[in-house]
Amino acid sequence: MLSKLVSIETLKPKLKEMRFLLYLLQKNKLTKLALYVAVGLFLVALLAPFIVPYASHIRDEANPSNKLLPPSKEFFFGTDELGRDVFSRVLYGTRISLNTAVLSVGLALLIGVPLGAIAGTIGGWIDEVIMRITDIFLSFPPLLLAIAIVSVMGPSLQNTMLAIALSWWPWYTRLVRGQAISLKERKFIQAAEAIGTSSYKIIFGHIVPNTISPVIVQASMDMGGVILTIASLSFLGLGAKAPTPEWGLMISTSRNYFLNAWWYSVFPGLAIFVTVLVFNLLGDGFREILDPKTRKN
Amino acid sequence: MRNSRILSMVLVFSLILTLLVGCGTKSGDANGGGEDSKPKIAYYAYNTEPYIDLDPSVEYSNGIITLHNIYETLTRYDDETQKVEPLLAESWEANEDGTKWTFKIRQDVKFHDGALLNAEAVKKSIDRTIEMNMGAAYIWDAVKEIKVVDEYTLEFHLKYSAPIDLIASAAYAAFIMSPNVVDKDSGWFNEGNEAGTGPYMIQKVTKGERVILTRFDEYWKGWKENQYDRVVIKKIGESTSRRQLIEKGDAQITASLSTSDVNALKENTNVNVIEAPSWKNVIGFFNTEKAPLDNEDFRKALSYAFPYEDVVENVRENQALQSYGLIPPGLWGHDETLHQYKFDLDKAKEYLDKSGVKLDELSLILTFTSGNEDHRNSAQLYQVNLRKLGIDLDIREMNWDNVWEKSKSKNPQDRQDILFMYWWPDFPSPISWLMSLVHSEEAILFNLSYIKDEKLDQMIKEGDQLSATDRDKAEELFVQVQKEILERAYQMPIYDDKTVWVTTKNFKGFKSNPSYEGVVFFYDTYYEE
Amino acid sequence: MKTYFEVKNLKINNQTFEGVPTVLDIDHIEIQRGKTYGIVGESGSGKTVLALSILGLLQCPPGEIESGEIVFEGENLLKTSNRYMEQSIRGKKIAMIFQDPMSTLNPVFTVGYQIIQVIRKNQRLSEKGAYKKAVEMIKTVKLPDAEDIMKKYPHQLSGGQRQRVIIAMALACGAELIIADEPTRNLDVTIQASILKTLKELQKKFHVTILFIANNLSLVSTFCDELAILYKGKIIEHGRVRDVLRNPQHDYTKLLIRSITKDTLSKDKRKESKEVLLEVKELKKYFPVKKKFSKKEGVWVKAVDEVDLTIHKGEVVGIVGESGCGKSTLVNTILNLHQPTGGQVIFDGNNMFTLKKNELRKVRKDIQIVFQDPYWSLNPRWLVKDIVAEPIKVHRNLDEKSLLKRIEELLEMVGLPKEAAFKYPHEFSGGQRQRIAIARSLAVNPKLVVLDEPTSSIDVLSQAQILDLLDDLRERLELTNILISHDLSVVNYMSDRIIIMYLGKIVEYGRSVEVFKNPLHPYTQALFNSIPDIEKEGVESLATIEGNVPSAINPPLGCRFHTRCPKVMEICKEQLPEMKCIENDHYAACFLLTKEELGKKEVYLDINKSHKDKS
Amino acid sequence: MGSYIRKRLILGLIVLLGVVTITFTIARVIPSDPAAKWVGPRATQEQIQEARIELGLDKPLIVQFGVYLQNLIKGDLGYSLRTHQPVSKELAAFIPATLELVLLSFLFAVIIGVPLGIYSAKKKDRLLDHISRLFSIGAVSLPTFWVALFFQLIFYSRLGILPLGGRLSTEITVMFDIPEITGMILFDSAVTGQWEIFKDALMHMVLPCITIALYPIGLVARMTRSALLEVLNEDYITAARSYGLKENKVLWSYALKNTLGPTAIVLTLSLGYTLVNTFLVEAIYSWPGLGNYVATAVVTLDYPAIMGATIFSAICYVTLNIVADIIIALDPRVRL
Repeated sequence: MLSKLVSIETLKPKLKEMRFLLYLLQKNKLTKLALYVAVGLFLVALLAPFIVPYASHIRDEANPSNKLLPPSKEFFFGTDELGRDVFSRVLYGTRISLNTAVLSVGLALLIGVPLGAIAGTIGGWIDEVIMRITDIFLSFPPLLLAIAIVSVMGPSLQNTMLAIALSWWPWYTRLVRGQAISLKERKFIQAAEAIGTSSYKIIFGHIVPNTISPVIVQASMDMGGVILTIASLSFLGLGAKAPTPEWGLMISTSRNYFLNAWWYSVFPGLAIFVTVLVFNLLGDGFREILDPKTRKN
Repeated sequence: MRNSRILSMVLVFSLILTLLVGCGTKSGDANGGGEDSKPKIAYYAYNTEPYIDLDPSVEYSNGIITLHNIYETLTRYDDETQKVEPLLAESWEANEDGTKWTFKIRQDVKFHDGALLNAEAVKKSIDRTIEMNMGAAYIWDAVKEIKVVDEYTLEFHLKYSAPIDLIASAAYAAFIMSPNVVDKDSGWFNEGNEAGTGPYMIQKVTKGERVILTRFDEYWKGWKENQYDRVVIKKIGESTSRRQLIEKGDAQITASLSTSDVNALKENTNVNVIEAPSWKNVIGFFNTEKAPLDNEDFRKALSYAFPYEDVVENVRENQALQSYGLIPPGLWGHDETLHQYKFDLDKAKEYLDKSGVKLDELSLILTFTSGNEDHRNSAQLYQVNLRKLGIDLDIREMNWDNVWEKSKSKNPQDRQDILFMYWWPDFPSPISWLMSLVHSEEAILFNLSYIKDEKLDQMIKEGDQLSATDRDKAEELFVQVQKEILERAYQMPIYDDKTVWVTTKNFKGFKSNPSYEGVVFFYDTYYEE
Repeated sequence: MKTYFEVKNLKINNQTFEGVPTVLDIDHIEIQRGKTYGIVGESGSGKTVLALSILGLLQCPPGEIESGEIVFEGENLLKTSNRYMEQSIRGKKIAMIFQDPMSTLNPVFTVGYQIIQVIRKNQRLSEKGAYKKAVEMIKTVKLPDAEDIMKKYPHQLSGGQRQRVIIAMALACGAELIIADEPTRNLDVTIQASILKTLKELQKKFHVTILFIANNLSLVSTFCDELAILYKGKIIEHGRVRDVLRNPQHDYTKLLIRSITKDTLSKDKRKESKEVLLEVKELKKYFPVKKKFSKKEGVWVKAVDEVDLTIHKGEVVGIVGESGCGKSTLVNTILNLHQPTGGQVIFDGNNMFTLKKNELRKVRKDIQIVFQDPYWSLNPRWLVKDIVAEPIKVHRNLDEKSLLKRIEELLEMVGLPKEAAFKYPHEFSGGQRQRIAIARSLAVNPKLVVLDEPTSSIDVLSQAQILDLLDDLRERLELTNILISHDLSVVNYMSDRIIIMYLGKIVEYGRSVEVFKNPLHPYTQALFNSIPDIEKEGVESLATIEGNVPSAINPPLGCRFHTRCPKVMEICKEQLPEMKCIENDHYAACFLLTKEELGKKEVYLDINKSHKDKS
Repeated sequence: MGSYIRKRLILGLIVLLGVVTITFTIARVIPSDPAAKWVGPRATQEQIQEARIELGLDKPLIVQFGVYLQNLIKGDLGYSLRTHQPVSKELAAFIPATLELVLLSFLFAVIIGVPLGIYSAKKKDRLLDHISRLFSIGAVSLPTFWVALFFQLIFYSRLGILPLGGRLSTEITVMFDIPEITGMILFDSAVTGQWEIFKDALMHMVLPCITIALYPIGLVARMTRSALLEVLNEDYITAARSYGLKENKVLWSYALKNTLGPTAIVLTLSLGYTLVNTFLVEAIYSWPGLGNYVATAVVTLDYPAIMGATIFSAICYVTLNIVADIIIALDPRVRL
């Protein structure tokens, strides 16, 4: 009884909020489109092993005699240097890229958000120390830090993820810290302090949940950048390894066949472009929808 | 008002750009014309830096493509005749047991700084290299002492018998330089200074990018018409870029193109595609100290599972040949009667069963140097086929240092299972393979199958001694060694690479020499419509 | 005679996601040249929409003008082009004074530059001429050192000064109709009074008409000739000020008038207890002045400086003062939310500053606080039940079921339905939210509840209800209250005793009846008299205190008020006056309050007349 | 102001110290023996040991770090393990090429990105705005390395109007004595008045610059737009309009100055991005710059070179941040 009450009653305001967001989304056609495509991409990523025409071409099969065939009914995007279906590999690449990007951003959030909340809420020397550390990490050009880390730990997707997370978390720390500082001035934090709520509870019960929406906006905007960075690292030979159908790696490999087999470079490149574009549009749209400043109008 | 100003700024800017682009077209056209007053330029589009170290005693890398045009060696190896030809040395002879070599030095050869070549200069050059003991200096290891007999006669006294004529023709560490510069340090050379006897002098070097050479008018062989006045060697990293340059006629010669680019260029009537033998071959090393690769039958199974034909035909586009043993064609010690493993999964299965190795979840680690397309593709094809046997191949593409570091791990279990590596000789002798890759080592260096076979060691040692005095006997021993290796499946010779050169039609006189990897002897080339 | 300004059948809609509600629906407003016309309305009633649409600055969309006319000097402004508005109306004929003087001035340009820009746009003057004109205008609005002000950036000026600059700007271009949209909203009452006076004077001098928009009926009635009441987008009543006040027709107007003329509660029933609950001794709270990257030693903001006070069980003590006087800091320090710089706070026998962490927690249970703005004091992401339960979870261990029961009990206690437990704060009105905040403060049966401006951000109508609820709860639960407010009527209504603070110090305290009847300190007197109320006619009746509140970084030596005190004496500048008991339990700190001077009390009551214009 | 800059510099130094510490640590956990690398594959154990002593690798880590710091202050970044040349000397040889590219791209970003952002904000929600937003978001979504490949194909191979790569055409390098003042050919040739070289160098920069500039153009345009829109929402803009100030005046003078801070941050940020983006395209355009150098260093695990390049980039970043902070500090709102 009680739990039922809870669920229905809690849902209501959320539904209203959702309706409002949907309305804003409706108005922002580009974002809406991007959202559809993004959902589509996630679906593709999820179902990739089942929907690609040649699942065995991901890693189990190679037909060198079919190599570098141009696009045809059989192979929509043509074949690569080992006669594998580029279409299947590009589709499957969605899974790789999204998976890696989500994990990297997630890891960065996991490091960045608590640190930012702690720094912003507690302040003092803890803040000073945390912020100096973020400064240090921020003064590495992101790609270079990743290069340094990967060149030590050896190239692999896991290390790429780690490297990206390590170069990305300071942004979240900064963001959340700023939010925390302004939230700290809000009376409900003071109220909680007056009540005697522990700092742990204040940080993770009050501060962190209230920084969610800007963090989500930032994270969705970062998705694009992260996917691009993964592709760049793979392109430099510091990310995914063959036969993983990672887009950056595919382009890197395709370089040698670029003049003969345009399809081999074009499609993975387009895949990167579309995916990154969709996430950037989405992030941009989310920011506009969720930002109270733009909401005003 | 204000915004229109900015708009016009943008417009003007784009206008300037278009203008510049327009001008560019014209100058590009002029370039192709080739007026008489202009010097003839040979442009070599090279896949990596034209040099790492300009010190001829030190450089142990691609820099020889530059240095061989500036400096010369006492002898030069001719792969067609399989003979050592005179260069700065006119003639030489060895004593019976090959421990004392006497060289007659060519007269009237001038260094770029004006000094004259003589025995003293040769002694000083080689002594410098030996003393610095950098790079490939080890090739002179047998030398006990170099004695100047007279102005143009020189004696090498050896600790043990060694083929000094071959060694003197080495691609590395055998350059002769002016006595005036032997006491300069590497820094001096790397500032773009040199004093060789070669046909070209450095005009300008830009580290990591390009080398510009200009001809040395007093070169001892003299100059003919239509030879090139200037040589530009420039790093062009991308295969497609090099191909585009040669297609457009901007570059005269290039190599190391991707197989597909070579294939495409074969159709192009404006360029020559020259397929020449190289002494570079790819060898798969099995870790014989680690289970299950310590099992000979298992290794044979692995040898039969490699898709040699597919790799040669499709990965290398026939720009390679499946190896017979370790020694590539064009070099003594190569023998086509040696056994070739053929791709045969049934046989592989047979040997696998025979080996008794349990396959559950067996995953083998394959390492090779990152960035190598051919290794990568071969590895992927190998992976596909091994999977059919129920073996998983874990492909690890790593920096050479990491590959090597892993292969030298103290515990054999920490090392890779299989390793792909290129090998080519420092001087034209099969000993380079056998001594380095097969002979047992105290500390792991290049024997990456970790072979410890006293019988083989014995044979290699013996062959090495004989190679200075009785090359036929030596060759026989070396073939025997290879036979043994194949029988025990210690190593898996995969293919012998061909070098594919692409030149413009008007670039004549070029001859590939596998002994000098990547080197274009520009003196031999000339321009002809 | 043609009507000077008229709004006819104006209907404005606002597009939102739930439809296109009408935000403004005005049948008729008419303003005569030279008059002051006031519009009273709460926030959200459509005041600002009206102001912006007059100037053609309403953003469309989401705004949408459905029908109607705005006729200015016979011309329908809604029909003219933006270009025409830009060139001939805005600034030249009609100018606006906005509510927040900080955000109205561009922060990156000097004041002078901005005034000159406006002047040059609207009058054909040379750079030099414009400069002279600007200086002149600054002088006109009674700002000292006009040339100096010209060179300053907005942030270097105080709120009052900035608002004067804006008035100067509005008048500089020769506008004849000034729309003043809550021009004194964020200013202290004493500053407000002087701004209003200046505005009135200038109105006469420049013969301008003023459309005065505010949410405060007292303010509008004091300032204007005519007024209209705007309620949910409609004008529900309008007419001459006196007529409307004396004879309100609409229920809303009646309520509005009642709410600001509230009497004091009958406090006779309250038992006077001699039991001390809270004792504050020489409490100091200094904040270090933090420059970026460096703490300069010894530079402190003395927010609270040696304050003593005693609070008895069961009483309500009001603390009054303008912003920056230290009242909030005082309370926060008492609650140990700030680390004190010095002094003692003894609560219920415990010295708050020497308690250990967990002991302090226990004591905290007995002191709760209700904050000013119920929107920001409730975590928007939490359900009401979680908000109310927070103190219980911290201090007690209840199982889920009894917790929920307790929450429902509390919600009922503050007059909210049980179902409220499963809603989010933003679904409630301001008044309801404040009830939630009150429920939370009562959750752990505190002894002392601090009320920090409990009604200031609630609409007028709910204010009285909240106050009554608070009084009711106080009685039922035997609470003791500290009430902080700048609204004297609220304090008067609720409290037994009252404390007046100025610049970190208490200047006067006593029973509220006494203090209100007979304020002793010059500051108290000025403060009381600067507050507009509907009994006062015309801004002339307001008292003003010139000058700005000095910085608390370097508070003036001697009496803190001496820089602005109209009756300042030499001694005031050198010595700190002691707190003296003047009558029974009525204390004040002023040198004037000697036995001899007491006889001539009336003198200070009338400080207005004796006050010399210092600007 | 002076003391602010001084403090900011000190803070920057602290950050740099952190960067050096991290790079040093990273370099020391690389699983390869620098001494063995130094002497080459054929070296004996004694030679390696000698090299270890020569390179100071036999000393405890903390001492090595101290020595490294000491040398760093003198501008000595150690020796490249691959080429045996001083890293600082090598960097000095490679940096100008990259710097030239970065600066010109940055110029592109400013003169295209800023006006684009302004127009977009001005025409909010109109066609021009949509186009420009799509362009700017598209520009930051393109994989630069991919764009580079296609640019080459189109402009060199197909159209033949722009050079393939490199800094100068072969003919020019052979025929002319390229002036070396700053190492930035455009600048050097302009100063010495060698317009033939200037033109040739400029032609070679067009493709790489556009490729690299795409990202910052998009970034700058987006950020300028949103910063400007935010400002245009402010009360003082409404106020300025209410005083009858002209729309253009409001936009170009009143609003724009307020966006200086955020724009400055974005510009410096984009400069940093540009620097790193060069790493991706230098190889493709055969551009002999820092990116190429780092790429080779990474492949050969030449850690002193990697460290040197990292520290150099970090110095650039920190300096840029300081510059941005100072620009922001010029805003009268910020009280120092």
